Amino acid sequence: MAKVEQRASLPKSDLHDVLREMLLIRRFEEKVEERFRAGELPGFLHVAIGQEACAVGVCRALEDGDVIASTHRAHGHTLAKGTHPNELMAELYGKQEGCSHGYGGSMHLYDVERGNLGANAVVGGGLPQITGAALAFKLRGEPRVALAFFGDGATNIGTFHEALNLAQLWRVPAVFVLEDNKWAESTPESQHSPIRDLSERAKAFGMKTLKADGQDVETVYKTARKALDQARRGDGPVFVHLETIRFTGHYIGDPQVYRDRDEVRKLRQERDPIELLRGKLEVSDEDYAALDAEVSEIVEASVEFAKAGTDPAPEDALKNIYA
Amino acid sequence: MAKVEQRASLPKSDLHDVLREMLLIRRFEEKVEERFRAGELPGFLHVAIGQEACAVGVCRALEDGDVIASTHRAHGHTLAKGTHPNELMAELYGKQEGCSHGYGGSMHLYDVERGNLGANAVVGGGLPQITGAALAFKLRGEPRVALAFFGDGATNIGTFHEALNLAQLWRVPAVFVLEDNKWAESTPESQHSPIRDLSERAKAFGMKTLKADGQDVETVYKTARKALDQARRGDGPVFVHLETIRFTGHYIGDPQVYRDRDEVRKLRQERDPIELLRGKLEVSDEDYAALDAEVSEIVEASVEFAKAGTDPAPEDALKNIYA
Amino acid sequence: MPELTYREAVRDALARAMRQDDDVFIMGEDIAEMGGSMGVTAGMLDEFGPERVRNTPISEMALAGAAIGAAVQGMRPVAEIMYEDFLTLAAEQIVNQAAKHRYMSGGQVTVPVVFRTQGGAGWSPGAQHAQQLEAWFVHIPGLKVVFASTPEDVRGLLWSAIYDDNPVVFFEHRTLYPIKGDVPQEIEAIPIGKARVHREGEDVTVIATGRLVHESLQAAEEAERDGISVEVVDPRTLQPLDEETLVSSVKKTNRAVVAHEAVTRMGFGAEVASVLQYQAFDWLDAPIERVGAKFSPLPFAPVMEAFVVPHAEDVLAAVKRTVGKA
Amino acid sequence: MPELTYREAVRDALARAMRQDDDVFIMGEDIAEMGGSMGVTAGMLDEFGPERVRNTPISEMALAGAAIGAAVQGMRPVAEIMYEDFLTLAAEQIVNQAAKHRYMSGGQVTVPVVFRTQGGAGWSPGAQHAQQLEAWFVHIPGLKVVFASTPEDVRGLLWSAIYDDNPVVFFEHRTLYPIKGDVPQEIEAIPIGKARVHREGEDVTVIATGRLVHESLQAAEEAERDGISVEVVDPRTLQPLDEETLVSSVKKTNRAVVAHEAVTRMGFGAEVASVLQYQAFDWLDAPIERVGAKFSPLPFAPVMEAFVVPHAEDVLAAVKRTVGKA
Ligand SMILES: Cc1ncc(C[n+]2csc(CCOP(=O)(O)OP(=O)(O)O)c2C)c(N)n1
Ligand SMILES: Cc1ncc(C[n+]2csc(CCOP(=O)(O)OP(=O)(O)O)c2C)c(N)n1
Ligand SMILES: [Mg+2]
Ligand SMILES: [Mg+2]
Repeated sequence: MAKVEQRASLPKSDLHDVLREMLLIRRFEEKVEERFRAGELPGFLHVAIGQEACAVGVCRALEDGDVIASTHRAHGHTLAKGTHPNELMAELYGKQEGCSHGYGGSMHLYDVERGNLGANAVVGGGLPQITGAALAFKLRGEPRVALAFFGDGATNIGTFHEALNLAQLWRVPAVFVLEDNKWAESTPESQHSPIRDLSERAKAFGMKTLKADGQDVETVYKTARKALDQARRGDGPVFVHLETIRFTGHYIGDPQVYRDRDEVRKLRQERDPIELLRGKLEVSDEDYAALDAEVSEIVEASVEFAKAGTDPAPEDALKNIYA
Repeated sequence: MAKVEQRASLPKSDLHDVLREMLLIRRFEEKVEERFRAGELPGFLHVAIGQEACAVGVCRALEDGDVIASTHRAHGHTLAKGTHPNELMAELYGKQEGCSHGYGGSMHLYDVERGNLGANAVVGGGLPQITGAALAFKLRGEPRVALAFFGDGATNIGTFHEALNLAQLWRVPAVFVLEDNKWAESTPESQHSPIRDLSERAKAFGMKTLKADGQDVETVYKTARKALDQARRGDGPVFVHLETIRFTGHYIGDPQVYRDRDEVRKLRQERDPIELLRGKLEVSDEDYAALDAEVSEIVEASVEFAKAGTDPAPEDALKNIYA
Repeated sequence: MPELTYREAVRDALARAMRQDDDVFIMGEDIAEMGGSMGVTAGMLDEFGPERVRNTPISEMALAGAAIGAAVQGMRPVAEIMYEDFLTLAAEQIVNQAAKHRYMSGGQVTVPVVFRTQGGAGWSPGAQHAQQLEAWFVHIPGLKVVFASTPEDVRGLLWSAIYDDNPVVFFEHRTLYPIKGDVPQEIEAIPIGKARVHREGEDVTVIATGRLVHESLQAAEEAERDGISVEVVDPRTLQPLDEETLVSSVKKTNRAVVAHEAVTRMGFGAEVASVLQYQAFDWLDAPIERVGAKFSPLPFAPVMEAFVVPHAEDVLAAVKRTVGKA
Repeated sequence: MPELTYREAVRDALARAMRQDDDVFIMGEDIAEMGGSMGVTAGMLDEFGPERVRNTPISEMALAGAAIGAAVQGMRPVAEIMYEDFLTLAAEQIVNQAAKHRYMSGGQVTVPVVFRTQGGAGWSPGAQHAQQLEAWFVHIPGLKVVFASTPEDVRGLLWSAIYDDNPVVFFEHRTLYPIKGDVPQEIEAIPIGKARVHREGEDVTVIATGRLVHESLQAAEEAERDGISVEVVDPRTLQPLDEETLVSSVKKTNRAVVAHEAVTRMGFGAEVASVLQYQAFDWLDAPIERVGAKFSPLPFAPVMEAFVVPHAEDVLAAVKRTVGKA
């Protein structure tokens, strides 16, 4: 997951790397589902299968020093921002070696060294803090950008509106990335928003908006780059609207009684971001199998790593409460 | 303050009544300022001098059974919605005869019988409740509308966005009236909103918006009527954007160090809603003086009434906590 | 006597009220097709339709406020806040609006709204999905606060809450949803403000709420083996508080333990202990013990989580301390 | 020793920190040109400019969150919430975010933010502008909570709060702004977690916060005329709590009164009483008295308002009860 050089679009060699990264996330998420079902993983888990291009395309576009805030659906963002699968898996197993040292869990993944300020289990909770981080960058004259991920459901909560308003008013270097998968848990967009184009909500603050197909990682990358450039230049925050698809349930185990299975199947066949890129790159079956084997091994190794990790001592619970 | 018949615009005879009502509010507010400065009124007081046309124009357009929620700047709304000046003044003096029986005060004026669900001292606090009242009307199939007043400052708080979103999503019979006086306390609109046309914030929810000159009471009336008609018809909520002017400080006693005095003086000269209507109706100086004397007497009497009112017993504080 | 789970008991109260009364409706995030994140309202959409089983967008403030607004118009809405942690988002409406309208209007307004919510540790949800915040609402005059621990209680108390003319914050505990218990054939209102003595005893009174009621009953059994006779009382409603039952129990046993899952510091147990030391001062033979979560956010890793929140053994240890057998 | 008002003392701490440290800045509604609704930040815009004295829109949630976000990046923001009542709007960010980031990240994140706020009755603001909500935040691990009662304390404690690496909720009381007191020439940090003994006494300990410190000192003088010697202690920081000072005072006097303006039920006094009865059980000669607001929202009419909140006479009456002279 090396950082690419800064440019407006990705060369083909990088795209192979991108494919690998997306596949790694996919296999990681599938493994998480499997291990959860096997009863090995505690807590509440949300995978981002189908949304890999958003995480990878956006995070590739970031520069060192940029920071992100993530959501309850955080594994992809976390891997894409550079956390090693071992550390992520270890966290899901509640181990000291985890990226939050066992204190956080799936909904609270942090990796501050790599600019991941934390996943947030409160919908919208991270947004004003991204405004604030960007404010700090602006006050100190640092050429850094703060970026928040969030879902379509999050555009209904007051926090979202307040955070965007403040960011635009103060013209801080922030980017707000909507991963619009058209669902908030079981609630379809038509039941949670009276408008069909959620970009309108950012325009209401005069914020520049960019829209992109969230299944096309190249487009995502280019769009994010553009947004980050504007923000970094000091031209104010940008709202990036990515249309994407949640291929699975809201949480692992969700029976999805509310959703048309055929439609999901069809979307999976036609709009899989990994398959789309693979087709574009014309990766042979053989090469793909080799890639798959490679990332699957990394994922498998992460499980081994996690299982061999150290359980915190019970009393460790009383550490890290205060600085 | 008799209710007019339902029609799209006001006949001249009604306009005289409207003038009288606006002047009554003006004199009432001036009296409140005077009595506050004399040390007679406890608490925290905000007058609406300059904004009389908004209160009167909108409330005239309401029908029996409609309900309103007001703000910290509530005297005008309360009078326009039919509360007798005596009851309002008595409340400001903390008397049992007051419209909230001495429990509420200036920022918590209620008159439920007349459809006033209460002033609210929390900016934005009343808005979701208006959505909820309108929902009740819709669920019960009643041809009633719920209407919220609020200021430009209130359009920044999450509550506002959540309440409008819900109202539009559910297409409830609600009307949201923005009294845009361009100030939130000492903060000019340019310092609290990145956009210049606050209607955009309602459009972001797909809500129908109507804009009007809030100093022209006829226009206000017609606009409110239109909004109420649409809401009552079941065509969903409407956002009414009234541009208005706060002629005084934010609160009584505000030295307004942040504001250009000459500009205020000019606005007062040119844009006084009462003077504008008086000019339009060509009221002679004599008639105007008579009108003024009449309303001033009512206001004076309200002070007498209030002062002669009954102080609650201390232990009354423990009543009305639970039903 | 039919047997219901705690989950079914909640649903039964909601459904019966909705059947008998058009003014009652429910609203919340994902309560319709999905039946709520805990499955409490499963099936209700089919029976009552989307107007009365209203999915809301993610906007806790507006959904709480809309429920209040509808209640003021005479409806009896039951609004679900998916996790107690999100009460922090609706607090303004509950605390400044629902609790105070009646008062500020000098008695003109009635606000018959229920805010149902749930929380609780024991399944590693992490720090933002399992707080126990009931104490906050006990501090707010104008609200009633209920926290039921059994299927019978949760059904009868929810019924009372729905028909109460005041705003009620109604706490459920996630780990209790599957527990079973007998309930009367016909629904019976359980009065708000009456504690329940779950078990009589002579030596120590344990006053417990929510999950800790069950932990305390278990601790009581274990204590009995050591010859300690424990009375277990569940206040059930935290506001109003049935001080009389609590105090008279302690006057009998002369010792008290207060147990809840919430953080001990400034938790509901502090209020109970303060009331008891005041009203039963001369009867107390030992300091009142408080059992609650340690002073920490909830950690994710199961071993740490289990360490932070209290269990039967913590109640037992406290019981033993009060009788000097620690 | 210069004399400052409580208001000036707050301003002095802010201004000195901003002069010495570029990372410190203040934000809040109307804090710039207007100097805040209580005039606390008057004149600061001129000295520090609008980037560091930031007016915000009316959006308590975002302003709290933005302060947190900037703090995580190493700034030391002081965010003003105009009235405590509006903490209900920022509660999510303070409680779920600021308080828990460090913990949930396993120690990676530091959140050196201060939330200044004020409230208090005595001027008929009505029910939504004078609540005292400090107890809520004492219940939340990860936060520190300060409530200072004198110019010297408020300055030294605010200084400590600004330089503390944890989120601090800092309560001021509206009616204290004009009171005057001596402060050291050079600013001295007052450690968070140390109570202050305002007055030594032998018969009863009164533990008071905020405005009630002054009422209690007055009550103590009146009690003295009746031959009752009262010790008055101000914890000053409610979280962490200096239990040692409180407990050792009560072990000396054998009687305790806890006094604050907040509603008694579930107020901070409940926690103090619980700690005292536990740690000083064998020393207590009388039940611990709690003095606080009656169980009611704040009414508007001055006579009712005065009835609801406690005054020196209420403290005095409680003191007398503890010594059996009621
Ligand atoms: C404030 C808040 N309310 C409710 C929830 C419960 N919840 C968790 S995820 C979710 C849906 C979020 O939808 P969206 O923002 O579209 O993200 P997605 O799950 O689609 O990635 C809800 C309601 C929450 N975590 N926070
Ligand atoms: C949530 C909240 N934050 C802050 C305040 C303090 N406050 C009272 S009025 C006001 C300004 C309101 O501005 P606007 O909405 O434009 O109404 P106007 O005063 O102009 O009528 C503020 C900040 C409040 N009452 N509620
Ligand atoms: Mg979504
Ligand atoms: Mg305004």
